Amino acid sequence: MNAIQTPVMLRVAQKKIHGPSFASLYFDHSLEFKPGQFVMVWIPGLDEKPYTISHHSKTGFAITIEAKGIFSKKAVALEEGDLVGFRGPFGNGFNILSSPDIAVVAGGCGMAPLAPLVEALDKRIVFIHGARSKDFILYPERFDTPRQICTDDGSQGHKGFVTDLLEREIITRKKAGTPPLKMVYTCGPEIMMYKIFLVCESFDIPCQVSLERYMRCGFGVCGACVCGRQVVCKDGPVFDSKHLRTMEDFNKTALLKSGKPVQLDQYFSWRCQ
Amino acid sequence: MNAIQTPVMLRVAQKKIHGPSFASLYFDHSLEFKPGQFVMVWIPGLDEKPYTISHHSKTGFAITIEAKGIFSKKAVALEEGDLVGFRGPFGNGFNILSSPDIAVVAGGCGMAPLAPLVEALDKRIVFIHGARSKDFILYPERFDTPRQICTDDGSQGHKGFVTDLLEREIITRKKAGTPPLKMVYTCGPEIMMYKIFLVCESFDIPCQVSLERYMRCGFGVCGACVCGRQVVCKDGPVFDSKHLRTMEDFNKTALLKSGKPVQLDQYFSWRCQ
Amino acid sequence: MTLHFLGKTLKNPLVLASGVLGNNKQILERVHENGCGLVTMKSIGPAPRDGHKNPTVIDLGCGMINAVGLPTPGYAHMEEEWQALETRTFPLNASIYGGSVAEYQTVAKFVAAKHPDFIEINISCPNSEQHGMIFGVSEQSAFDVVSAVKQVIGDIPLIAKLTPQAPDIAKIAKACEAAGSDAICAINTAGPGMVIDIESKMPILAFKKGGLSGPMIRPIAVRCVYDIFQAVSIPIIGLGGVTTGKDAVEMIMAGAHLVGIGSGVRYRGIEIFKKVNQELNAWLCAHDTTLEQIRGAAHGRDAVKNKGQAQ
Amino acid sequence: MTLHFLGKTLKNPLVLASGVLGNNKQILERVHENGCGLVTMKSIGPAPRDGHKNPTVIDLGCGMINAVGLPTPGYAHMEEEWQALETRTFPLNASIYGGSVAEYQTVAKFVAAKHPDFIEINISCPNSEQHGMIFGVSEQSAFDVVSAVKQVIGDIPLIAKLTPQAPDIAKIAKACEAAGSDAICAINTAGPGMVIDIESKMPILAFKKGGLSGPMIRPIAVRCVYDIFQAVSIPIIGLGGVTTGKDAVEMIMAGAHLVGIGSGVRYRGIEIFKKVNQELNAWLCAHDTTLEQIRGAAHGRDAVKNKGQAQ
Ligand SMILES: Cc1cc2nc3c(=O)[nH]c(=O)nc-3n(C[C@H](O)[C@H](O)[C@H](O)COP(=O)(O)OP(=O)(O)OC[C@H]3O[C@@H](n4cnc5c(N)ncnc54)[C@H](O)[C@@H]3O)c2cc1C
Ligand SMILES: Cc1cc2nc3c(=O)[nH]c(=O)nc-3n(C[C@H](O)[C@H](O)[C@H](O)COP(=O)(O)OP(=O)(O)OC[C@H]3O[C@@H](n4cnc5c(N)ncnc54)[C@H](O)[C@@H]3O)c2cc1C
Ligand SMILES: Cc1cc2nc3c(=O)[nH]c(=O)nc-3n(C[C@H](O)[C@H](O)[C@H](O)COP(=O)(O)O)c2cc1C
Ligand SMILES: Cc1cc2nc3c(=O)[nH]c(=O)nc-3n(C[C@H](O)[C@H](O)[C@H](O)COP(=O)(O)O)c2cc1C
Ligand code: FES
Ligand code: FES
Repeated sequence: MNAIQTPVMLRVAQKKIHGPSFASLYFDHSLEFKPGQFVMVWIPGLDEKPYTISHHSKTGFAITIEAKGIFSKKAVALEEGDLVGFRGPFGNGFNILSSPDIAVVAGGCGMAPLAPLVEALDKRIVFIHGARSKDFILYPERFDTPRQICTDDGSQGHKGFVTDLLEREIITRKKAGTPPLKMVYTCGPEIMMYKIFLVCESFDIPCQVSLERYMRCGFGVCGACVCGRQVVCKDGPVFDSKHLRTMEDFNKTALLKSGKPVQLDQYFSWRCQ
Repeated sequence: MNAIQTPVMLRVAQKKIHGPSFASLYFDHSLEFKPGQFVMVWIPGLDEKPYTISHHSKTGFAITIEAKGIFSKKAVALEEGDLVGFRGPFGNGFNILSSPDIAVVAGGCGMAPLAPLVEALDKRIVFIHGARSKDFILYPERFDTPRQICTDDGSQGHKGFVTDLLEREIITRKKAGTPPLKMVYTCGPEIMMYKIFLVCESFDIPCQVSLERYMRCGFGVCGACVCGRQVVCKDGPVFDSKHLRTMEDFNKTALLKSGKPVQLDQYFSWRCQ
Repeated sequence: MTLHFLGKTLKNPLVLASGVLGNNKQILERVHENGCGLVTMKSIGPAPRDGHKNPTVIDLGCGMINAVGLPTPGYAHMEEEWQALETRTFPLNASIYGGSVAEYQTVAKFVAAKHPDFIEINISCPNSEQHGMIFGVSEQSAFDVVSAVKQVIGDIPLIAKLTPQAPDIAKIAKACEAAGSDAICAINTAGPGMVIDIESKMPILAFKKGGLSGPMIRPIAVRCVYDIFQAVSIPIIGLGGVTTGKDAVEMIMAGAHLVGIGSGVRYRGIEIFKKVNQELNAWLCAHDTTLEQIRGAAHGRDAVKNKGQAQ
Repeated sequence: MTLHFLGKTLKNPLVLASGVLGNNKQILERVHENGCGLVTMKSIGPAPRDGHKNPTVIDLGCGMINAVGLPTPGYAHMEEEWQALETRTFPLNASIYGGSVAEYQTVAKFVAAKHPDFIEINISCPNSEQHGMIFGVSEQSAFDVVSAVKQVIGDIPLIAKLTPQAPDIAKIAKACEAAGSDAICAINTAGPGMVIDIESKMPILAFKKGGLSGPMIRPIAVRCVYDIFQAVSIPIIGLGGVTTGKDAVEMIMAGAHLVGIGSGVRYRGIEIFKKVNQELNAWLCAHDTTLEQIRGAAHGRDAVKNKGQAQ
């Protein structure tokens, strides 16, 4: 347990704005880290929320935030030099396979946990990224690994869903007799991840998804983040097919702050009020 | 700080009775240890007192107790299999010199801390042991190092004091032109140690003595054991000439359990009431 | 290690503390499967409540501080959960709270109709009728709330959960016993405490103050259980800082019938229940003794024997 | 870092806690030389007392538990010590206790005639007039003892040392202030706690229960200082679990004027005072700020500004 337990306060070393609603905040602090792990980000006087580590080096790290509600809007409005508190990293991270026969499928801000993963994987993997439109495509210049883009409005790449591209890839491989995908990693809206999971199941391909739930402690005690039998902050946030198959609440319910389980659409609409 | 903090309970593995009033209790437990260090010995329901480690090996240790008051009488009456609690080892221990030109001077039960020291020193040292009478000579068979004995009643060895033997040794060396003593280690009644200290001072020989004061914590917090500016349990129990010179209370006063400073004779008589 | 507690059979003496993981049936079931004899739900309150903003729970290394703020869907808004729990295969302790005696009663009556195996009342909450004073620090308040709840829960055994902030916890326990409580659970979090971040100059918890739990409060919990054991005849769930089998033995020697674990989940995972059971059994075995024989042993043999009569 | 405290000059804001090493002039002097601004004597009582049998002080790793039992030669049997202290070259805080208001008064009057720089009254002792209840848990008892002592000590500043066992420590502090206390020292040990040795089935402390101190009680101490700061205008000695310069900063931000250290001596030696001073200064320097500027900072800027008037 090398994670930070009482918040360590760090100053924003650099801020990069991505398109209309994303920003990355960089911090000069070395963290032990596995792609997929998250930190609890504290803005004193406001609140504390979980964010994935989206960039990681020996000397620093960054988080990437999509401005949605009160907290995230305040977070993207932080300036260089502002103090932010961190606990973590928490959670299990992705189980990393070294093979070119892998797909990474990102939806919107779901790119954040996947970016350090892509950098850790073989350069020949299949890398799919979907977004609302061209402006919302995170890290356009970041990767050596080529990326297939799709947008809801067709403003860049394929017009349509990431699942289309993933299915096409799987079928193409089947037809060509090239090795099938050994793993699909995905993060994005839960409905998207669920569809990816179904596609993978139908083709017998294992997948790993990164879930999001309301969190308090971040270390598996308070129960705020439970999803069925799983404790998202501790057992997850990354879960593999084996777990997903038994998680009744996956793509169905999530607990509100009060502990009340609600349908996912209600959970997300309520949160972003 | 590898010392045991909350008492570890050990069973008496073996008990050896020495003469009319001493017993050694052996325990099968490995302790980190420097000769001169002590442990706090707890007899549940009775009390807890400091005792020097008198035997030490990789797998076990022993303490040697002189039956005096309530606690020590109960301690020497313990049987094999009885449970005793230990905290420690505490204190600084002797600063060990490797040279044959060293004297070790033990008085009575003061042999206890010196025995493991003698075993760690050169076999050619000068080793002097004084006791009331023949029966009170601790560990008659224990040492490879030859020992000069003196008794108060002359029942064995020289009739008289250890200081006589020490002075004789120092003067003999002077006359013979052999190397002078580099260090005198001593433990016994405080008046004896004080006299040894004076002898050493007059011949410019450094010495180390092991003091005894009433103790509570054993680790330098409660202040029960202070002797002038020194905290006996933490800075001592072994003190060298440099410290002894500035310790006004050496051979003068000690604190009672209440914290009241009294003359040493009063301290000891009150204790052994 | 099966044992009986207030007429129910438990597979072992370990209890999941309220507020730790007890948020839905599936996770309660998992905790039970992982070796916990009795699982407690997160405290259920009279009305929906979000609890405090984060940070709410911080690990301090030798324990943690929390001010979660009693989030609850509200007793009347948990229909699906109650339905799911009907088919449970494990004993269930339902923890409840309120801001007034009437609220405790309302929640307790409703919850009793859902047939939990036990009802635990968390009396560490501010008593709105007495200007925010905590129910559990006054004998009268404790007596009032326990008797009121007892009236409306039929034959479901009642457990009163006490706070170490009481000036004399043994007196509160006696008041609860007199009011009809079937058991005592001790202790809730200690303190309260505060941790300040010196860079931002702000208390770290959004609520500023929070309750202390975990290893650092074990001496307080053991003392409370010890005091309560001398004061009452009803059984005690000893809770506070337990993380090992030896800690459980200590709690039992202080007088506990059952041993609760909350923060320990942080330090040894959900498997802590399995591990503590193993360690506890190994210890009993090595010492050729039983739970019954060591219960209250720290009070001396006679104290234990005379306990019943001494009241 | 010289500063003024109740009309006296201290070389820095660190205070040696009562009961830690304060047994004679020479050791007090050594603590002062090692960087302590104000040294406190071990609490002096009305009559000679041996205190409890051992074990009396046990290190639990993240703090310690003690039941030393207030040993004292008795105020009237310390003539040599008083004489020695007359020629002291360091500021001295004399801690006293009693079992009744009259006893406090008797001890205080006698001690005042020995001219310590401050008199600290330890009101965490059982009040014999009120059936063993602790003076410091009742506003009335606290008021009574402080006023009585204040009457007999002339112009020697009075410090009331409070216990965290008070249900509302801020109220006790207010009562002390109203009674004429010149400062508050918070906190005495927390709990009480108990640690049982499971092999012998005995509480480890001979007195069975003991007070908790050291790092594990820091959150409680910080909370108490925070609460007291909001309730009173007199300065506070913040004490409990401090072992580093950052801990001292935290205490000062909670509202402390001076910062006490007791158990910390266990963890970093007598040199802890030097070290904490260095760390505190380094922190202030790195943050380009002063003690005055950070005092009470955790209450927010306005809270500190309005403090005086708000009473
Ligand atoms: C493991 C993990 C990793 C994440 N990584 C990222 C990331 O890399 N980038 C990113 O942008 N986001 C990430 N998130 C989401 C992030 O934590 C926030 O939820 C998101 O930024 C929106 O927060 P908000 O407060 O701005 O908006 P909202 O969620 O709309 O918040 C509005 C209000 O609703 C409350 N609220 C929020 N959630 C709940 C809830 N479940 N129940 C009850 N009340 C609620 C809040 O207290 C707030 O006052 C991650 C979440 C998790 C769990
Ligand atoms: C560092 C150190 C090492 C020691 N090593 C050994 C050793 O190896 N072997 C050995 O035999 N002894 C050793 N002693 C002495 C030992 O700790 C006991 O003091 C000794 O055994 C006598 O204890 P007693 O309780 O039997 O008798 P007494 O000391 O006569 O005790 C009688 C009563 O007086 C009380 N009392 C004792 N001392 C004081 C005091 N200073 N003030 C007030 N009340 C007091 C006790 O509580 C007891 O109830 C050592 C002492 C120290 C400090
Ligand atoms: C995060 C957290 C939430 C808690 N919530 C509740 C609660 O809702 N009701 C309750 O009675 N106790 C609650 N408690 C207190 C625990 O049940 C338990 O009494 C306390 O933590 C001491 O046990 P421990 O040291 O094993 O954690 C909570 C404790 C923690 C750490
Ligand atoms: C061994 C010991 C003895 C103590 N004796 C006294 C005492 O005589 N009078 C008093 O007011 N406080 C006494 N205290 C309490 C301390 O002064 C202090 O308030 C408490 O330990 C918290 O501070 P700390 O965490 O820095 O130790 C004692 C504490 C310890 C550990
Ligand atoms: S956030 Fe507390 S258990 Fe997951
Ligand atoms: S015995 Fe406590 S300071 Fe030495």
